[in-house]
This record gives sequence, structure tokens and C-alpha cells, in this order.
Amino acid sequence: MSQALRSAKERALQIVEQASKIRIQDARDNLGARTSGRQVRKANNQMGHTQGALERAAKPPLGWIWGDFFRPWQRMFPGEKHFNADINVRREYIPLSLIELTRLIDLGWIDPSKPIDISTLCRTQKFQINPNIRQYGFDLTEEGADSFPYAIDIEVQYATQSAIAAVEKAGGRIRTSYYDVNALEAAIDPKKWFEKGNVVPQRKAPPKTLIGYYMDAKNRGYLADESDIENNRINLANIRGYKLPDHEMVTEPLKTVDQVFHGIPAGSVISLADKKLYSPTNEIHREYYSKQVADKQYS
Amino acid sequence: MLASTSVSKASNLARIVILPIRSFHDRSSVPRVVDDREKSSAKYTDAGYNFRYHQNGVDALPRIPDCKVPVARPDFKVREPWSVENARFGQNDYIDLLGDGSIHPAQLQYHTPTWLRGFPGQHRANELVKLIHYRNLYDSKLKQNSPKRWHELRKRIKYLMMQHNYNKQDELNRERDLGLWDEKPDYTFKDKSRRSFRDEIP
Amino acid sequence: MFSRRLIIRAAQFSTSQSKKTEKLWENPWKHALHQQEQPRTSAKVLEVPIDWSYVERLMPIEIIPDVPKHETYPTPSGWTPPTEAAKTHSYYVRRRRDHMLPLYLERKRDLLNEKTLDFDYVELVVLRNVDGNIFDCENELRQFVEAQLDHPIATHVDELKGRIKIKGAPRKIIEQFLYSKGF
Amino acid sequence: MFLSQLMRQSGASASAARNLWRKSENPFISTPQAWLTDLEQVEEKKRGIIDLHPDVFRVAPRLDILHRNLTWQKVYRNVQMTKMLTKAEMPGGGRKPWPQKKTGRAHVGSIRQPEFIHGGFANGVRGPRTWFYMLPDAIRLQGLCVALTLKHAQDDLHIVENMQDLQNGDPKFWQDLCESRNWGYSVLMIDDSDVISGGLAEAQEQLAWLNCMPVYGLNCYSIIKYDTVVLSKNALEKIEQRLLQHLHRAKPLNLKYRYQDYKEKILNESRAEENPNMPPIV
Amino acid sequence: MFKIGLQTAQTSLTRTPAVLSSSARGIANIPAHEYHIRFDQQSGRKRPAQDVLDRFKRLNNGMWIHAHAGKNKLRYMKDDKWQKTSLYYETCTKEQCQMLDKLVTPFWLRPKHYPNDPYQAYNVRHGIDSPRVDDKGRFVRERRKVLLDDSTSSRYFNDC
Amino acid sequence: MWRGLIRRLSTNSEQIAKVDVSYLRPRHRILAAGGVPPVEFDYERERAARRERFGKFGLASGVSVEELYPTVEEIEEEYAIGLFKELNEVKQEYLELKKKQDEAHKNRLAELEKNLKKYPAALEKYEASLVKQEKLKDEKEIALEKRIREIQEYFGYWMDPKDPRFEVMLEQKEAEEKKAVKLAKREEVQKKRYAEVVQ
Repeated sequence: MSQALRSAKERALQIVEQASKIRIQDARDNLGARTSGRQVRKANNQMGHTQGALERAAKPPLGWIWGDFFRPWQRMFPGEKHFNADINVRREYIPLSLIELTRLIDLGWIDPSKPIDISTLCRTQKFQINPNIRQYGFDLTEEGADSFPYAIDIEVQYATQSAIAAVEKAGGRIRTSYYDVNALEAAIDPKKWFEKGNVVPQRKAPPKTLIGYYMDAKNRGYLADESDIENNRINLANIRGYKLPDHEMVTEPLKTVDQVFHGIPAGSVISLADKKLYSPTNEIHREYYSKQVADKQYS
Repeated sequence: MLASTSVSKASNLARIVILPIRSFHDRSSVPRVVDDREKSSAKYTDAGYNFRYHQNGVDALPRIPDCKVPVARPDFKVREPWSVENARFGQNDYIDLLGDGSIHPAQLQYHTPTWLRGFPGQHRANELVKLIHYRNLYDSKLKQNSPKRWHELRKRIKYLMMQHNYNKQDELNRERDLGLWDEKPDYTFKDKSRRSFRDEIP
Repeated sequence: MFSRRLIIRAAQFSTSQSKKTEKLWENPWKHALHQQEQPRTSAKVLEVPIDWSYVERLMPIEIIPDVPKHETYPTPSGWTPPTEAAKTHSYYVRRRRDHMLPLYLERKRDLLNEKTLDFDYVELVVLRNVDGNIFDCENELRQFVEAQLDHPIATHVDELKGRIKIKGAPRKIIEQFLYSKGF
Repeated sequence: MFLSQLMRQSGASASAARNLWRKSENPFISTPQAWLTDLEQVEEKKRGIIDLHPDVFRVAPRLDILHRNLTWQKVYRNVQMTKMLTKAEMPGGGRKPWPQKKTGRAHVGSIRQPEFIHGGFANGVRGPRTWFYMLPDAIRLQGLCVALTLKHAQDDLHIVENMQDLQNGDPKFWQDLCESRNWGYSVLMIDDSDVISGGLAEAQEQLAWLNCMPVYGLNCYSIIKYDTVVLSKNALEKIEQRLLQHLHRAKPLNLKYRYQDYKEKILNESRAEENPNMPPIV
Repeated sequence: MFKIGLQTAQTSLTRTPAVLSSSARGIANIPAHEYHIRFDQQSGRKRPAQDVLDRFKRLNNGMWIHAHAGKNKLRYMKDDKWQKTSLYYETCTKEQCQMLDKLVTPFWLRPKHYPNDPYQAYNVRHGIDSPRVDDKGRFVRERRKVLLDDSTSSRYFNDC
Repeated sequence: MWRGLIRRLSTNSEQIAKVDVSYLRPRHRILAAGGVPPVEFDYERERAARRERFGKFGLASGVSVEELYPTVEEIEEEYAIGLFKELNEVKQEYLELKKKQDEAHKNRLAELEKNLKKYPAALEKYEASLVKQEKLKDEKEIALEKRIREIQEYFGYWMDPKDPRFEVMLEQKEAEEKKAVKLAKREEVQKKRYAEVVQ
């Protein structure tokens, strides 16, 4: 008890205990936290303009320079196509470095014994992905690659070679997989998706521009076949000179190409209140949700 | 709490001070109330009124003889601290924190017009944003059933647009995020024709 | 042609059937083409048993999880828990709710720079959640930091809020101070 | 501390040492305690002692945070419905009343200028105006904790066993009860369900100063306005659980309030209040 | 134009045939003051200045770069040194950067991360001693780090 | 107005007063208590709202699970639009494209290989062609250069051969040369004659 007395909070509370009952008008802000605004009288704020000019006259806009009215400063330079023109085309990825992944596993946010994908990363509420501004998922970057200790089974949307090497050196399995916008929205916030009463969507294959990346075994694409990936894994180990652990970390079988969540088939409806799962039985719906399809060309 | 800044004693070794860190400049982190402007204006007038305990009948209040100007007296305001509204003032303001999070206090503002319920207030959104929000919600009804108000609304919006986009000086601080619109890459690269906002006046 | 049909279909769906007395001019397409109500056959559904743990693991984490037991500290990513030594000092720095040190960066406006006629800004490190004798903490912090930096630092102590603002020291050094004290 | 010694002498049942969830091992924290009583009879019969969570009932008494919460509660519901017309909206006044020069009068452009009687207003009060804003969750949570701490520190916070289905509903009985227990002039009873049944329901109908609220109705203004705050046992559990959950939640505490998240829900719920054909007058 | 549109309707229904609206207002006679629209007509939001998006690029640490003025003009007459230097991109001064920040909407001020981005190396600038955070406590030049304290992040990231 | 003193007759006919102290509208009160609000608004009959109702309250919401799925006609409509291609098709296309690229790559390498072998011969041929031009250029060049040099000396400043005045100068020069030759010949004849006379 005596220890507590020396803390400012306890001393303040003792003052409060002896004080009179605190009423609504007693609560006030700290002295000096807010100062009354500075009254700018007419005399001292003309700044060389009369009051009318300040209030009514149109002012030259930002970037206007003395001179040609139709050529403001920002028009003096030639445009560059690859500056911002392809904003509606290029895909943005959220960087996830290996050291941050290690820290998340250390502090218990992510369970390394289960497969890690967009849903597990987004359920920690530490990442914001917005598919509407063409953010297509996570990019595993290589900061912290040299001391990555955990054998994990991870699936990201883009990964550099050194990140792949780090994960495999630690005995983990890494796959890069594509989420189209609809599936991505479901994967980011499954609870909100189910509470909107939506059907679990079918994940479409990558469009023409991206299928090359995801069919390439070098990037551990999910469309490449396992044997190629295995060879690549071995010769990557040889190139980078680390010894591959004998068996690869396999927590669960990989998701199928059109599956968004582990263990939940596409086309199923989940009711969170009753903990039930429904799936269609008539032919056309089952085929609609099982036919593996590629994303539209300009997605 | 007064700022306690202390500079360590210069050690006797001949140490070169690499980065002369001064203590805080004279203005401490919390601005001081130095001169209170209200103090000068709030003069209290001694009306010379002394309360006589044992007096019956109306007492002569201090008045300027034969002055026609009536003395201003605030009318009596009935304060019922324990009427139902006052007793229950502020109830359910923390319903999203203390409840299960399904209701937000913005939904409980029954006394506010429906289109303003939960809309950012005066010091966040200005009149132009509010009118545009009103117009986007009710333009079909306005056009059909109240043309004069539709005309007035458009005139007022146009006037405010000219004020805010042309006559106003450039804003000094960062644009305020009102939380009314979601982010989108609004880049109309190729669309050179749509270059002036006047093109789209409905 | 296709787009036209899609629009009609969408229009039909949105207007709820409840409005029987729909005026002619409100949906001219429907009346002009006098299409009868399109048949809408819905799906047939069956409940399927599922291991609910697959759905549980998708739900967002509500409460910050407790740190799992590690055999050796610091953990592979360099995180160290508060130690018993922390309780022996005359002050105590409580960790943030996500088990990190309560060190924040703040930018404060400094004097007006005559040359550039612009305000200078100075970077402060704010150490929060300090309980107990805060002035002891500030003294020890100053000694530790000035031993490493060779130049004096400025500190401002706010006792009731339990905060210390440090000017002139990078956040890394103050973290080392706190780790050395066991917080 | 001193309460426990007193407890031992009066021989009441052992203190129900509740396990306080995620209590910090900070040596400078003292765990607040409170008596557990009941509302069956007028005299106060102490049933036991309860430990309260220091993160909720023993925080630093920050009056400025409390002030921010009280002003927020006062201001954020304020609506000003008056609207002063501008000269453009005033009928008439389209023509220049007299020529610009040579008439010796002021040069004016329309009879509805602000200078004119019955003219429009230049910078008048424009339309329905709200001062709506939402304090960040961190400030509101801290405000609640500060209010509860102040009440507990000033012995105005009492925990009772049960409030539901009490026998006696006679206002006089309740007045004596409050008198004998030295409660203040106004009492706020907090229970975790929003329906009060039994004697308390009748009493609160008659007595203006005795009011019951559900847990989700609790707020800083009411805590400070009422002289005494009485929590039922389940209400205490629920308040502590909810506040601690938010204090330790994974989502950040300084999330900004975005109108667009609630826009659709608010407009849908309030569509029934609007006239289907006419736009709102305001 | 419309005829072709029909054939491709099968494959890309959503793309309506581009109607070239040659509105009377060409680019030349739209005066510059139309370029700082604080409140849009449709939704009341701020519109980014079109020229700034054409001619400038913002790096993640807040620096704006632009091409050399007149780099495409009369190249054959210029000397070799000019040919080389004219292809460089130049950085803007502090005032210009602040002005450009005001000319565009917050979407464009947000740090963006693209895999194998040619500008990746230029997003980080070393040796700057101005504060690392803005007035809201968010990093100005560095990448947002999840749950990392400075001791760990300075070992792995080379940000500031 | 909506909150009233609800008196409910309890079993032993002793009235228990029940008071709602939530001060919320009925819909919000049910939501706050965690119940399922009844369908009362028009928007709740629309499709998206019914789906959301099922998502939030499950079977208790009274919405059948079938409504959550797209109808058969909509699926046929989507097939008709044909926005998405079959995965295997796309894979085949990609593989063919890749094969074509590999072939082109291989051919290019083979071609380079072939060229590399012929490279030394081609190099010599090229150098030889450079030298020959050298020679050819000399014969024509020397005459022209000589002429130009003379003209420049004659005029004292550099004259561009393509200049039209250059031809005019050229003719004058040739006329003077002829005259000089003639003079020289005449002088010779005179010298000879003078020599005869002198002897």
C-alpha cells in the first residue's frame, strides 16, 4: 500500500476523496490548454489589400505564376506516361516483411501450425486491404530473411525469390496465388461477408496478364504442377547454398484453384447464428460454383 | 506541471558538444494564459443594491430617476433538473461501447432531420457539402413536387461553388477527411473533354 | 441488345412486387413490351455438416491474444517480455496493451527560421504510462541517454498524466534504456 | 486494505476475491474494493466485499478528459433549425431600385440587400445545422473510467446484490432507505437488463430523483449528475467485461467515425418518417 | 465506330462505344483556375488537378519528381551533355511539394507499394534530419511497420 | 410515448410493475437486447436487405436459404454474356503462347549460333569493303581536292564546292590556265626566236 502512495495517481485520488462532490460544472479543461483566438482587427490585417479584395475578388489559383495566365507552373513540364497514367491498370500489394511475420507469430497473433493466407493475416486487424483501389493482396518482402525461424505453410499473392528461399530454408511451404476482386473481398473480412448473406464466391484464375506469373514454378505459383515446384525448390537451395530440411511443412492439403477458404467449398452459405452450412443441390448451381473459370481479361 | 528542464553539468573532460541542444525555447509545450482579454471586458457594475432583510412590500430598486429606457431583466427560465428529459439527458450515448456494438449513437438522434442524422457537423462539413448531400438524396422529389425549392437549392449551390472554388484563398492546412466518400483513383487520364466542373451542372 | 435486356431484368427485380398499382409511366418498358412476369426458379439447398473450426479461424480476433510461452527470450523477432527486475525500481513503466513499449513520436513546432522564413519542427519522443516516482525515472533516463549521446538532452515531465517528453534522443536509445531496466 | 480489516471485525462473509482479468503487475496499483449490500430492507446489511478492477475503477482522475466527454455529450446532439434567407432567396429585389449615380442616394443593386429593412441576410444562420462529431473510442472509454473512479473515490458508488422483483415499491420506503444509507439526493440504479420489474419500478415512477438505466444507457453525464450511482452485481460484471474488452481490443482505439459506414443503415431506418412524395421541409 | 462496337458486343458488353464528345470547351481555353476544384459538383469532394497527375509523380517519402522542361524540343540542335541530362527527372523544392500536395486528393498522397517497381529505390532518402512523423504521429518517410519497435526495425529496414 | 408502465398480471394476481427504461425506439431496443427486429420497413423487403437479415440472424430471420442464391435465369444470363473463359482454355492458350515464344527464342539462338560461325568471314568482307571505298574515293577525290585548294589559294578564303559561285570561279580559273599555257607557249616561241636572232 505504501508503494502505491508514492504514485501521482494515488495522491491525486486522495485529494479527490477529501474534495467536495464533483459536479458537472466542476469539470474543466486544463489551464491554458485552449487560448482564446486572436482577434484580428481591421487595421492590422489588410496586408496591402483592402477588405473587399480579400473577401470578394477571385484569387489566382495554386501554381499560378506571374505571366501567362493560361500556362500555370504545373503545365510547364512535359507529361510522362508511366508516372500516373496506369493507376487504373497497375496492381498494388500490401508489403508484409518476414520480420513482421515473425513478430506476429511470436506474439500469438498467428498460429504457425495452421495454414496462413489472406484471411489469417487480415483477421489480426493489423492490415487494411481495399480491393476497390486495386490492392490485390500481400507481397512477402525479404526484410528479416536471414533469421526466419518458423516452418510455416503460407500463401501470398507475390513473393520475391529471397523471401521464398527464407521460408523454404526454415522448412516451410510457400505458394503464390491469385484472388480476384470478389473473392478478395470475401477473404479480407469473412465475417462481414457472411453477415451480408453472400454466398462463398468461387475464386477465379488469374487473367491473361498474370497467368504467366502464377504458372511459373520459380515463383511457386499455385497453377504450376508440384513436380516442377519441387525441382525449383531443390535448385534454389543449391543456388543459395542452404541445406533443405528433409520434409516440407504441410499443415493441410493446398486449397484447390477455385477455393477461397480452407475447408469451405465454393457456393456454400454459412449462417453464423446457427453455425450451419448450406450448399446447393440442383445441377446448374453446383456446376456454376464448380466450373473453374479465369478472371475477365481487363480485371 | 511546470516544465523541469535541467542541463547536465559540463563534464570536466574537454568534450566537444556536437549538437547544441537547447532546452525548450521560452514557450513551453503548454501555452500559458498570459493576458486574458475577457478580463478587461467583463466589468461588473455595482448597482448599489443592498438586501434589507426585514422589509415588506416592494423595495425600490436602484433606478436612474425619470429614465424612459426599461431595465433589461432576463425572463425567468424554468429549470427542472429532474424532468424526464433532463434526468435522462445523455442516456445511450455510449451504446456502441457498453452495448454489443450493433447500434451506434448516430442512429439514436431521433430529433435530427433524417438526412442529417450522423452527418458530420458544422465544424467538419460546411454548408455546400450539406446541400449537395441533400440534393443527391432528394433531387427527384424536389424536381417533381417543389420546383421553386429545387431552383433555390441549385442557385445556392452554384453560388457556394463559385465562392469555395474561386474566391477563396488557398487552404493552408491539410484537407480534412470527412469520411463521406471512399478512396478511388479518380484519374481521368484520357478524358480531356471533361476538364471543367462547369461541364456537369445538372 | 443484350445490355438492354439486362437493364429490364434488373429494373424488374428492384421494384418490389408489393406495389400493385404501378402507374403506366413509371415503368414504360414493362408495359410497352407487356412482358409477363419472368419465371424465377431458385436453387434447391441442403444442409451440409461442417467442422466449425474452419469457420472459427476466419473470424477476426476480438481481443489482443496473450503472448505464448517461449523457451528463451528475446524471441526470434527480438521481443523481450517485462522482467521481475521491473518491480524493484521506484517507478514502473507499463507496457501498451499490444505488449510493446509505450514510446510515441511527436512533432512540435519550434522557432521561426529567419533564413527560410519557415517554422522549424522538432521531433520529441513521448514515454507514456510511467507510474510511481516519475522524477527518478527522468533522472536515470537522462544519465543513460547522455552517456551514449555525449550531448545534453531536454526532458519535460508531466506528472499527473505520467508522461516524459524527450528532445534530442532517438527512440532506439530510450528503448534500450527501458529494456535495461526490465520494463 | 482498510476495508478488509473493518470487514474482519464486522464478521461479514468472506470477500469475494474476483479474479481481475489482465490486471497489470504494476506495484503502484491499489485494487479498489466495495461493499456488497442488498435492497431488501431499509438498513444497510453488508453481504461482503468485492474487488473492483483497477483499470476501470482506479484510473488517474483526469478532469479534462471528463470535461471533453461532458461537452461532447452536450454538443453532439445540438441541432439548429433556423434558416435566414439570403438576398437571392428573398422574393423581389431583382431590379436596381435607382440608377447608380447622380441621385445622391446610396448606390444599391437590389432592395433585398442586407442593408435594407426586410432585406436578406449576408451571413445568416443557414438551414438545419448540426454540431455532430464522435470522440475517439479511447477518450470515451477513459471518460467512463474516470467518472466511475471519481464516484468510487467519493464513496458514491454502491454495489447491490439484486434490483429485480423487489417487494416494497412504496416511495417512502425508498426515501428512508436512501436516507439511512447516507446516499445523495439523487440515485441512479444501473441494472444489466432494460426492463425493471418489482418494487423498484413503481418507486422510480413516483420519485423523480430515483431513475434506473440499463448498462448500455450508462454515460459520463448521468454518472456525474446523479449524486449516487448504484450498480447491481450483474451490471458491474457486464460493465467491467465490456470496458475491459474494448480497452484490450485488437481493433485500434482511434478509429475515425465515417458517416458513409452508417449512411445506408440510418437512411433506411428513417425512411418511414419521411413523406414519400415531398422532400423534407427543413 | 458504332458498327465495330456491335461485333465486339459479344465479348465486352460493358465497354460502351467511346463517344468522342468534342465539347465546345477544348483543353486550351479552360483557364487554369479551373484546376483547383475543392468541391465537386456531383459529390462535393475535392478533384485532383489533371495536369499534376499528368506531369508529376509523388514518391512514398513525399518528394515529387517531374521531367525536364523542354526535353522533347529541338533535340537535334542541342549538345550531347544536354541530350543526357534532359532525360533525367528532377525533384521539386519544398514549397512546390507542399503546393502539389494541396493540388491533389489524399488518395494520391498515400504511400503505394508495387512489386518490382522501378521507383522503389527512390522512395527512401537518407541523411534527412527533419522529424520522422507528421502532426498526426504517422510516419512521413518510412513504411508503416506492424508491431515493430525501432531497435528491431532499424536492424532490418533501411528506411530513414 | 412508446415507453409505458406495462402491468402484467402475474400468477398470484398480484400486479408486478414492469417498466422499460431503455428510452429507445422499439426496433433499436430489440437490437440492443440482441433479438431479431420484425420486418417493418419497405427497404427490408428488397433482395439485398433480406440476404443481410439472414446473414445477421440466421434461420430465425425467417428468410429461406434459397433466396441467397442467384436464380437459374441469372446464371444462364451470365453464361450468355460469356465474360469468363474456361481455366483449361486459358491454360492451353498460355502454354501455346509460351511454346511459340520458346521456339522463336530457340530459332533466334540457333540463328545466332550460325551467324557466329560465319562471323570472321563476314568481318573481313566488311573491312575490305571499307578499304576499297577508300581507294575509289581517292582518284576522284584528289582531283577535286586539288582544284578546291587552288581555288581557295586563288581567292584567299574557303569556298564550299557545292556553292553555285564555285562553278563560275572554276570556269574563270580554267580560262586563266588556258591563257597562261598560251602565254607560256608564246614566250617560248619568242625566246626561241630571240635566241636565233641573238646568234
